Amino acid sequence: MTIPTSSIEQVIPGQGSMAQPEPGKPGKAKRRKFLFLSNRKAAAGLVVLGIYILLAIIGPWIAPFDPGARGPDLMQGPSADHWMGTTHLGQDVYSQLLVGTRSVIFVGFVAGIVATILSVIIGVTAGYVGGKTDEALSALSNVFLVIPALPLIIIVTSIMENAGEMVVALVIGFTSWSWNARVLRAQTLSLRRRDYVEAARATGERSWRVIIFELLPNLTAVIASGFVGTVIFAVLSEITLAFIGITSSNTWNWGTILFWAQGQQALARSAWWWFVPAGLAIAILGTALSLINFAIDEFVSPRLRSAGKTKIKTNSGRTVRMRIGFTPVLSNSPEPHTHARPIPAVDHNGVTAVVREEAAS
Amino acid sequence: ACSDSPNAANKDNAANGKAAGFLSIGMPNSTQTENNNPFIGSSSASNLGYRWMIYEPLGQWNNTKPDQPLKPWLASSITWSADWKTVDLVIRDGATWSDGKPLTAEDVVFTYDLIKKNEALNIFAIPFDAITSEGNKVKITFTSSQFTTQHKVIGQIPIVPKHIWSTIADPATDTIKTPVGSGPYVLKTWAQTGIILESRESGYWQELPKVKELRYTSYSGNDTQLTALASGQSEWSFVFIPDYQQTFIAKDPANHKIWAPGVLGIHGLYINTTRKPFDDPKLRQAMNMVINRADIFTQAEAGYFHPEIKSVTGLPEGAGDAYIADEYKGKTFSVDVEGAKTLLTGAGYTLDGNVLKDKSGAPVTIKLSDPAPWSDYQTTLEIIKDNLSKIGIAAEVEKPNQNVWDTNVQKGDFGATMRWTNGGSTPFDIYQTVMDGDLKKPIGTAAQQGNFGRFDSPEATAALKAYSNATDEASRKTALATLQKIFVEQAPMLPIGSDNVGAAYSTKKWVGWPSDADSYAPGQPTQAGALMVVLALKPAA
Amino acid sequence: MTSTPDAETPAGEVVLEAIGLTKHFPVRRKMRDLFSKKHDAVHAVDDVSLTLRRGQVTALVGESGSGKSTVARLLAQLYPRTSGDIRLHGRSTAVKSGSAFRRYCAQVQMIFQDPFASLNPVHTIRYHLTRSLKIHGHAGKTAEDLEKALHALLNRVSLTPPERYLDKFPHELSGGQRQRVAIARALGAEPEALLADEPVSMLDVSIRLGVLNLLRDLKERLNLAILYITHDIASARYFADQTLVMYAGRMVEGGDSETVTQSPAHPYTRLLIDSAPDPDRLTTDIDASDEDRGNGEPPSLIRPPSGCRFHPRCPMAMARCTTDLPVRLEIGDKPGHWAACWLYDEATVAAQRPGSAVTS
Amino acid sequence: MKFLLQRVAFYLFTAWAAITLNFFIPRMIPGDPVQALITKYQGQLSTQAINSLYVLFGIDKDGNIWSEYVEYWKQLFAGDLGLSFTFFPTPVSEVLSDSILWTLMLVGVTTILSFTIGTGLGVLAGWRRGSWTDGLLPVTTFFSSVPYFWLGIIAIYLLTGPDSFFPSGGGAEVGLVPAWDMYFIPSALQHSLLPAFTILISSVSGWILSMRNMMVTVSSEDYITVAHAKGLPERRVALSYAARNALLPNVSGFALSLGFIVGGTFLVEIVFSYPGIGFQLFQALGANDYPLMQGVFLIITISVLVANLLADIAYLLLDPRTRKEG
Amino acid sequence: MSDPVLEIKNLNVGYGLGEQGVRAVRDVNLTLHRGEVLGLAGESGSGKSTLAYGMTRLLAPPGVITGGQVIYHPAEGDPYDVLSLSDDRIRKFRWAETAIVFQGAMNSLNPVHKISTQLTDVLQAHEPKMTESERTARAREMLKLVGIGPDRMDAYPHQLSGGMRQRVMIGMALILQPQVVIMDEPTTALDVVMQRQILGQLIELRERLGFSVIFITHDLSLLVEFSNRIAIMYGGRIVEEAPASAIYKDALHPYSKGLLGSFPALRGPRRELTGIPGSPPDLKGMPTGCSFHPRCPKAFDPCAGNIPVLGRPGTGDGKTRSVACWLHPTEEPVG
Ligand SMILES: Nc1ncnc2c1ncn2[C@@H]1O[C@H](COP(=O)(O)OP(=O)(O)OP(=O)(O)O)[C@@H](O)[C@H]1O
Ligand SMILES: Nc1ncnc2c1ncn2[C@@H]1O[C@H](COP(=O)(O)OP(=O)(O)OP(=O)(O)O)[C@@H](O)[C@H]1O
Ligand SMILES: [Mg+2]
Ligand SMILES: [Mg+2]
Repeated sequence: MTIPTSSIEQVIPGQGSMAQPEPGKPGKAKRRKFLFLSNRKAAAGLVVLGIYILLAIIGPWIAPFDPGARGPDLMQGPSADHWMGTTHLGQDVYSQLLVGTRSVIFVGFVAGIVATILSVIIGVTAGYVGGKTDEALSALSNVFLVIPALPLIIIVTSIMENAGEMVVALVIGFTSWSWNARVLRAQTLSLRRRDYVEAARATGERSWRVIIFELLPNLTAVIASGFVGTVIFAVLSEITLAFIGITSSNTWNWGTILFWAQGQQALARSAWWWFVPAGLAIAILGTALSLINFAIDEFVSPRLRSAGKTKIKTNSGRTVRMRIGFTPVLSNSPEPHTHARPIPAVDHNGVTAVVREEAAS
Repeated sequence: ACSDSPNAANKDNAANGKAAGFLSIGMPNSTQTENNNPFIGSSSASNLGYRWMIYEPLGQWNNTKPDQPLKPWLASSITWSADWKTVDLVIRDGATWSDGKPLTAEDVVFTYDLIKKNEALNIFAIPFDAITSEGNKVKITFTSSQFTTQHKVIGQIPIVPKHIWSTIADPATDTIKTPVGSGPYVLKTWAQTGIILESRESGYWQELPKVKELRYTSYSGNDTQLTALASGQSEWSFVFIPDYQQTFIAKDPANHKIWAPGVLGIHGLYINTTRKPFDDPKLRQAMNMVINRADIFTQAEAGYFHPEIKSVTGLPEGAGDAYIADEYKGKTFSVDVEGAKTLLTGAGYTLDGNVLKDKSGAPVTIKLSDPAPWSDYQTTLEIIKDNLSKIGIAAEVEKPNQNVWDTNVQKGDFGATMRWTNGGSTPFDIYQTVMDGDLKKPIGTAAQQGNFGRFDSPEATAALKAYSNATDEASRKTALATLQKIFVEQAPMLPIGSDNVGAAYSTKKWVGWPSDADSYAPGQPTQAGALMVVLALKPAA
Repeated sequence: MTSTPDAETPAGEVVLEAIGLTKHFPVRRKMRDLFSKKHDAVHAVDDVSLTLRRGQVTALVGESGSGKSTVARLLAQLYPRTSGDIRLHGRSTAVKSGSAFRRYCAQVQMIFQDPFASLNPVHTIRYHLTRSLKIHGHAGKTAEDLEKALHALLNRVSLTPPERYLDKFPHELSGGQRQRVAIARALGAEPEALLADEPVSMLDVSIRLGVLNLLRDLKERLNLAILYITHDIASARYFADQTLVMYAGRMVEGGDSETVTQSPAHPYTRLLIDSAPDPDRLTTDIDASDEDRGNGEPPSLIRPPSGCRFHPRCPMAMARCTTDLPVRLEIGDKPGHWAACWLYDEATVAAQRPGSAVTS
Repeated sequence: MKFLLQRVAFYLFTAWAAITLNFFIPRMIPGDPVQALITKYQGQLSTQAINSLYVLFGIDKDGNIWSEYVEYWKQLFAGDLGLSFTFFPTPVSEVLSDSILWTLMLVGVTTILSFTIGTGLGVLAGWRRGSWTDGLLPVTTFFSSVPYFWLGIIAIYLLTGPDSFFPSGGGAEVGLVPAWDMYFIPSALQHSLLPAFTILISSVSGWILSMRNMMVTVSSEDYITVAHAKGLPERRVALSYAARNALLPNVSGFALSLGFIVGGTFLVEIVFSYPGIGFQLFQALGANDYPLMQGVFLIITISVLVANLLADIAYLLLDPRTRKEG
Repeated sequence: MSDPVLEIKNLNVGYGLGEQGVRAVRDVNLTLHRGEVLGLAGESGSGKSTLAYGMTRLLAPPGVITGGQVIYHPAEGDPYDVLSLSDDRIRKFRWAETAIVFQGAMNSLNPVHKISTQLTDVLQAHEPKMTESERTARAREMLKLVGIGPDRMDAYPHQLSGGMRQRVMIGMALILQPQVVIMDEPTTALDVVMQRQILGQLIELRERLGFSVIFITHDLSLLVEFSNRIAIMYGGRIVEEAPASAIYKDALHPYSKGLLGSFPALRGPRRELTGIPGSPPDLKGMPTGCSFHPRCPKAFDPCAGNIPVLGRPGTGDGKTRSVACWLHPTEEPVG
């Protein structure tokens, strides 16, 4: 796997962005929380993720067949009975996919939660406490960063007697926190110097309250992005492990489907229906999670957000492309916008003929 | 600069239209490092099988016809004593090493001495006693009967030149960069991407092969090997091909061929006989009766790979036919759910709806386990699970990883598992792996050699001893009949399929491959007998 | 708001006092220092003494980097000090955290320079103020008590009607309003001393005055002792009773605000005042080569100049200035007006001509 | 200078800790290499071989793990990584040196390509917002979310075949010996195309995205406006001002990703049966080949650390702000 | 008064369009004369920077110029509208004719290039015929002009102090000898001593080189001292424009008066400060009529209903100044 390249890390140098107020929306009482949802990427990502979560919950109930049950139709293409065809044993691929969703989502989320909690505890403590503690914790996370995660996961799962989902999730969680911890530490370091943290201290707040109530809420975007990143990594890892047959998971997940498909040479036998859906399911889930991460990035860095709107529509319906360095000129008529004309004389008490209105702004 | 490149020659060959002169052989054995030591099982020479193209044994054994005597090879005659503790060999005249030196009886004595002295090289654990020579005659004595291991002693020990090997400091760890053997081929180039052997110009004791060049490639796994086979990149391999009709044959129906003769080594479901209620032979028998071997053969083994075992004795068709006791001749497995139910109820079990309850009234459940990556075993287990449910046994399939599985099986910590037996030139190895009381270890202690199910039968143990030490055919036959009877009646392991030493090959460029009609040699390119195949190949018309 | 316990105590009582306050920030050691014993440090604040009196505003003026904020943070006990003493009501205090620190906070509160940065963007105004009240036990017992206290606080800083602001987030307020919230938060502790670190420098010209006037009003009504830190000496004249001038971590002049601004004694104060924009001066007057006022850059604080830290820039530098640290000398024009400058040591001036050691 | 020294100390510590972990973790796997070997051959190797194999591998005596650990360090300092079990008796160092070049060539070159292309496209996307480059992101994100073993297998299925230009696997044509000649190089290139393409497709999006985001962030910096105000040609503003600065954070990311080359992409090597180091690791895992596992881990650890060091140095070179005078 | 170099005619600049859009600069008319220093003052958000960036088309997205003209009178040749120049021509125009010094010098200099590079690349772009050594010589000369030793040529921006960086920017602005230099709060980040030094230098250079300056700040007292004429902005409009002394002594617009009353004076008698009540207007919901009227102490009926137009007031020195306030009825509009 390549390293997660969420741009959150890159936002750190910019720093300010996170604490910056929303420009241009003072009057609205619309809370920042809902603002996040108004991002199209976030909305799309969350909707897709929601569907997956729903399937994870109800999948096993709505699956038309027992995913492991053998059936009479072997290696059949998609049909009305078997929407995604059948395997060499006559199992229903669609049911396997549905039932497998739970395991994927479960592992992704458990690993994400474990890694996030670890990274928050380690990263924020290191960043806030500083000194020797920081050095020790940083060294720890660096060691974990250096050890290759996937091989380590493979080894550890093979040590386990019966590496079920929970074990896989925990192992992934325990081995993949270090990157986020580093990011969080850097963020905490920069936040710790912020005035409002100092101000909270100066008001007399205790350290744990400062960390939990002043620092953490401002780290939510980073934490969320780290969480999403770990979920992606965990999902891919679980699937990879299942695909190469390392995990002993007895339950279905998409990796198991791919494992069987590959073991039975599904593609060579033209049984694309066996191989393709699981891969697409992964890709769509991954895309949804990435979209959420983009949205978080944009949310964190207003510069990125406004970067989305590169084309604007004039009142007359013309679109103008924004370019840095060359501000668009809509018209160069020297006519005033407001059609204001001077009024000869006004006596201070008198009434004036009103001739002007603000042009629509 | 290109002319002195090591690749120039190879490429030129191809360019000059001599392309047809080579044979591409592939094995799905993943990456290799250069190691041409013929004694080391993990060397590239062994993994890919080319050691048998360079080094030769004294006699050639045809796995597919195990009851036939070995074909004299470097030894022109092989004579065993009646107690199978002494073998007299006459070394062939005219064989030379690829460096030109003649092959003599001294080389043979040296080779066997080498194995005797190096425990690390004695992979068959052969109990050598004395090894002597006289002229072109060699006499080897053993401390025990070698009846069941004769094919190993004679057919699977490559003879190496004394004048070279006597200078090697540690024959167990030397990688033999320039192998010198008596075989028709010499190593031309060794590269990660492929290993090329070329035919000797002269000095071989038989007619030189038609195939001028052998190109060995090690593919990362079954799927890549299959892709290479299907595309014709590989012309000869031994690999599991799911749905071979479609994925392999159909790519070139005229030339792509599969041949999978069974041998005396089987795969079956080992049952942990210490666990209740599976310590009851009746229950095991009933289980044996419901397993649908045909389904397993077609669905898990792609209809060819582990040939279906039909005889109730567990002996494979063809290779095993000669050994089946009269009592069981013609007795074959058939799925008989009703019969199994009757058997069970007769033995005190009750079928409550679709749950089988044992005598104490507890439902009968079993855990089937095998490592996840072995998809044929996994499929088999899925089918067995389904079959067992017919008689109310609830089975659960577990997929521990390979290390865990291995340890558990050896320690007896499993319910039932698909596993193989050792293979050999007689049914001895099969029955020994399953029933030998000498190999049995208490639960919790690793039984490395066999009897994983802790099958306890002094009778079988005695019969095994009697068989291997017998000095006459009749007592062997009796012992074997006893073994078969115990195996059938006690069902310590439910045989499913046999090993095969076949091949997937292409007749596009080369013909003369072994087949059912003419199974003159094993088809698997890593077997010692593969040389017989190569020597038999002729260019396609 | 509840009444300040000792509101009757006479104005002028010393609340907070700093004596010889010194803060050196260690500089990360470089390779070549590994073998030398010397530890480099930023001499951010050296030997600073000041007193904050009840009902009075003391201004601390100085250019950027002169150590003003460091003084404030030392006084707020946010940094441990290198040496010197801080006395609260005459008692020496050194607290780092825990309840002692909170007791100290209850009496000494700080307002930060940047109202945009000193309020946590994720919390409402209500949260900020409630915390301040709760920590110091002024929240009362019931929810109504709390609500009352909150209203009182906001009323005090003229954010009326309070309910319009309580549930807003900081970003929904203007800069001036935010700074008022920050002040209200400080007042929630009912402190006796307020340390205001450039409280208006980030605010718009038109609303600065409002905040300053509010602070002045609080000083008068609550009898607060206020430390007003600024780089704008004109606002010190307008707002503060006393003015202290800092240069490169040291106090160089102090006294009554009007005196310090109208008849500055120290050459640095003069430079500062001359440099301030003066609408009355005409464009044409500008003389780019104002050598007599002093030029150049502020000194390095890691290796501060010996003697008087201003001497490399001082147009009046004398030989003694380059070697001896000047002591506080009474000027004599007004009581309490002093400067740390050898120009006011008659013996020195008699021996050495002012300006004789000017380096340029 | 001091900065570097501090980093070096930090690297040494990390290396020690990682190597120690690398020593102990594989030893916790149940089973032993002999069993793994027997199991691997599923009946092709009879159980009688067990004893001879224990003797052969030299693991017939019970050792104390601590003395083994000390021994391991001694060997490490002597540059000896032990003998591999899977490829017995080839020394681990030889196994590694055989395979590392393949990995470096395939994954290394691909990573560099991916970074270069991604950065280039990212610069375009960040600079010319609102043009066709906007469509780039969703597409590449989708591809980057596809597990690349899957992509690889699909690519093999769709693009390889008897008459296809693309070989289905392997590092070069059978029989070619690695050499810098007109036979091997083109063949190696040809064989690397599909795996490289797979890695490229799934990793390029990360670079595009981070470069685009950095470009956007940098584009609104004042000095960009100043560059425009100076009337500089657009290319110069985009490259010398915006991209140059936007590149900085990405360079360290790039260096870091170089460290993940070995550990990160072994599935591609498996799918394409590419004789690289990741594939060796996979085999070592399956065979309980501790010495080889340790060797691969050592390489990974060292490469990550070296990459980190490179990142530090690159930053030092590229960003004058981190260069301290004196 | 001398000839104009830059005439801004009814310039309108906004951020975004439609519902989301705000109009930050509204119908601004302003003339810069040759050789003068024109001060632009106003509180934060009044549109000063938007005006400065807008007239050179340097406004970052989502800024748009919705109308108006910026007529530039070159030293030789016919005047032309800057806003209608093609991209290539505007690139040539920039810096050669109008240079800008921005608020933060640290942020205005590219941190990864040496200052020499940043000085010479202007020359490279605008005067391609110059040789390498000529460029370096010119850059060195400019640095000397702003009092920075040539040994600093190869320094990186972070190696210079804030004041030096700002002087480098000024030197860079003058390197092509432009007619107009726009300075957007060039000294707010500096302390007073440095501020005076730099401004002193600038004024001296202006006298020597004869360019015109638009000087933007919110510090009115600074402007009064340094500029010839001052324009006061409020809510995107110019509300008053007059010679510096006239504003100082007798500001007509109540907002100008308020601004002046917000600065404590350092010299002279301590006067009570009045300040300006209320808070700056929200550009999205501008008050009707005069945008200042909700805060104006002197607001009366017409203020709420009608927008006053900038024009010459009827009072004595009305010829040289203009104001937009209903208290001072205009005689003729400007622009
Ligand atoms: N935490 C710190 N570590 C090291 N040096 C520091 C630290 N805080 C401040 N300094 C240094 O101490 C000196 C004084 O800083 P301080 O912030 O007190 O100045 P100031 O007068 O408040 O300046 P300003 O007007 O810019 O706020 C500066 O040189 C600064 O670089
Ligand atoms: N990117 C933007 N999007 C929307 N509104 C903006 C944007 N940038 C500036 N504005 C608004 O335009 C108005 C004018 O801003 P401008 O920066 O020109 O003010 P200014 O007079 O320069 O203020 P300051 O003294 O703070 O620099 C402000 O009200 C501001 O809120
Ligand atoms: Mg400060
Ligand atoms: Mg501005």
